[in-house]
Amino acid sequence: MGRTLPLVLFAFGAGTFPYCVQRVFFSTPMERQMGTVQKIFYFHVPLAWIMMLMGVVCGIAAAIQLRRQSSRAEATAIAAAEIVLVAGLGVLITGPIWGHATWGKAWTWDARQVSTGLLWLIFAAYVLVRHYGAAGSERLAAALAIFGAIDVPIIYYAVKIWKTTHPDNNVVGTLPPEMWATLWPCLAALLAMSLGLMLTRIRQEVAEISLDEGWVRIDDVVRSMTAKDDGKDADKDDGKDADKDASKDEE
Amino acid sequence: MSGEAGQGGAITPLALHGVGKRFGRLAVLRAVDLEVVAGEIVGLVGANGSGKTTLLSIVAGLLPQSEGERCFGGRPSPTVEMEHRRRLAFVTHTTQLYGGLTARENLKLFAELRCAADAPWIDGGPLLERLGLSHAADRMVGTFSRGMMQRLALARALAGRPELLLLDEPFTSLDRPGRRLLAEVLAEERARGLAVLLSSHDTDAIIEVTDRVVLLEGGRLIDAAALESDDPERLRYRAAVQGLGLFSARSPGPSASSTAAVSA
Amino acid sequence: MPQPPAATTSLRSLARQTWLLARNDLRQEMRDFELVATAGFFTLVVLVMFGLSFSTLGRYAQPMAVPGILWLAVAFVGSLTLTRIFDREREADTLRALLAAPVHRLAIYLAKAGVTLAVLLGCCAILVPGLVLMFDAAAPFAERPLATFSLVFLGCAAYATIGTLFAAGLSTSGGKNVLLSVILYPLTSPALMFALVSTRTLLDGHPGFEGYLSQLVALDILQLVVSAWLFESVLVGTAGGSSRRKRSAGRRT
Amino acid sequence: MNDATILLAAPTPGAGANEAAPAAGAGDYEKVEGRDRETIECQRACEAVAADKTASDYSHIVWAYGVIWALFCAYGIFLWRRSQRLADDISALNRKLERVR
Repeated sequence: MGRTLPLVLFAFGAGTFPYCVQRVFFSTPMERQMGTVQKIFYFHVPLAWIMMLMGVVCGIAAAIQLRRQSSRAEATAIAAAEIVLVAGLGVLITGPIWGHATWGKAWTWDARQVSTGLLWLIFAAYVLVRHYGAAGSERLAAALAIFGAIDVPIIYYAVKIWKTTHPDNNVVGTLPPEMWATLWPCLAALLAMSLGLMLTRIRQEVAEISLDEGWVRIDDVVRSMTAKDDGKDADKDDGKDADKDASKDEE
Repeated sequence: MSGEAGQGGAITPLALHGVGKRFGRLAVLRAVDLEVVAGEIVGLVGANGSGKTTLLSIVAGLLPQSEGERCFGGRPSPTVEMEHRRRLAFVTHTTQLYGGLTARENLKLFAELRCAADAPWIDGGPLLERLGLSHAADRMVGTFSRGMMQRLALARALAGRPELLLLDEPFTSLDRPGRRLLAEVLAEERARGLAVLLSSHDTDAIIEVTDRVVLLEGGRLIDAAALESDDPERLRYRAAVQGLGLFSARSPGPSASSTAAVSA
Repeated sequence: MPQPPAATTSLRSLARQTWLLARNDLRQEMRDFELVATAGFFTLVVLVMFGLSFSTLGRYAQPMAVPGILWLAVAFVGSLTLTRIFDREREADTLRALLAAPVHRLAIYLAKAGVTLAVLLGCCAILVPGLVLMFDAAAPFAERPLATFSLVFLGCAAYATIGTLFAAGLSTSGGKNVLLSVILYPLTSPALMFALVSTRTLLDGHPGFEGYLSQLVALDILQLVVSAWLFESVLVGTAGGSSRRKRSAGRRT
Repeated sequence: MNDATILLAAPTPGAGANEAAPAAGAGDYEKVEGRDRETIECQRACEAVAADKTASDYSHIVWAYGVIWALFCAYGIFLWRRSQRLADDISALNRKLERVR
């Protein structure tokens, strides 16, 4: 994995992006009913897919984390949940912008809107628990993520039956092939970007865990040295270091 | 000395190999090796925050350790399963009793739960009497004093007839007679073959009841007899351990000789 | 050395322990009625508040509002109940005593979920008649008591299955109870939506009611299985990485 | 808004008449089919509506895309700051390692 893969992904995303823009604005025909706004679609929908995908990834990683205490899986779960949050926020903001332009109303309680919103809330809760929970709540957060992943289809279905009395807004419908042809590069670009970000986050989390270990080890070494030196000086030195560490932690 | 069978085919109820516990970059326990054999009372001394409660919680299976191995009866057990929980009892300094039940009901509830888990039924009545609680057996535990709760928690633990008893700070709220009672009861149970691991920051109290003391300092088990330092607290530990007279006999060569050198 | 118990005996002991733990909770409750009194009163307050807000709704709006009132009230009372039930274990840290004792973890989960369900049903015994009194549209509740009971039972069960898992997890992690609501409301939203739809069909006399009810049953079972499966790992966790797992596989006797 | 419509509605007929008259009077030019006053008016109105729609559409698109990339950038900055912190931590660890040696 290493350092290069995220960079490659970022480079790929950055390279594909101008092509996407070119395709979206110049090569793809205008949608007849909605006109220019429909072009939001090419980033909105891939982001929604990425969000769902990352939600499921987070759930699976959390299950692995619970089963075999893998810190790598834990890091993956955290990173995936944060991508869900970012992508979900993108979806939830661009959706109403699109809705405002076409329907004149930003939030229509459309089944997709509601289910996306609920899913986003679950992963927001995950991030909150991870951030504010006490020691030991990482397992609780993992359970939350697992339920979130299971809820991806359930919520969609639930909202759908909950909406049965309302007219169905079939927004995406069937797409002509040239629109699909534009959608794919956009999906690729966004996926590359979010995967790159996720890998970076995973790397950071793993680095943080090994850093923790490093500090513990070094503390061990210092302690064993002071234990060998029976003089008072070693004790003092140790104390100073500990003070420094504490002040660093507070920053 | 290895975790297998001690004298007379008895199995070592508890052995820890390199157990460590970390919360982030805070290492609460580092590579702790500890064995407790049947019929032995081991004292775990250490200042506040030295990791005593964490160690006991790991042994009781309430916390997963970050590294190392925990063995019951010579077998490594990643999780503390039913079979293990039937054989160990844990008395914490929060006494963990239902305040809305009477003393007798508290004992009965746990006896019934054990019974449902295929353990023999043991009547708590005699135990209540032994621990001087028979007069309060039908009072709500919520009205008990701390010391009484402590004794009741001990009664509940012993009612399961465990092979391994974990006591976390058992002296904190006991008065003099209470401590003497605890020492007597522990001695009786030891004769039965009970292994006890008991923690305290009170070095004086622990000497009265234990066979051997280990010192937990900064998350590390320290050969308390070999401590050489000007720190008065450490000296106190060493003096306490030497006063016990048993540790040096059991500890390996170098530390024993250093103890001899110091005492000479 | 006792043999590991066979599947049937362990199932029997699971059932017995579940019963013992549930009885213990109920017995303590019978002594002071603290939970029943507070939860019941809270239900009443919520009911009155909703009544004040929505009593002026017209004939056509009422069938839309009543299911929402019912299940939102259940959600509010449910979070209060869960907090209180685990507070009782937390006051003297008794949940840890149960975890260290030879008790099936599943028994703890099932007992707590059962007690939560019982309290929620008790609150619904206030809620549903109250709604019938306040809103004309809620009359089908009185006309079809069996359907109403099964609906309320299944909805409350869906809430209790998830809620118990997370309330227990929070109470052992020494966590803050604020997080319970943060977790609970998003996670129970599918259950509440299924319950809402079923209630709406019941009130409308829609023929699809049984179909929605059976979907609710499926959701209940799914949530129960997943929560029961996760309960032990959330509360206690397993120690060590995969390498240690391998080492422990080669057992020494 | 009202003023604009009045302005659009009122002077256009006059202007249109003035424009149309010389065009019609000059015999050199062939009369363009449908280039009468109503058609031009209608066309301009249509164009105005379309331009409005396109402008509003474009503003929506700009907002939407801006939001998406702003979010990604914000997350990127968040990650970058984290990595800065990590780097600081690592250098602190290294310093300590040096001292221990």
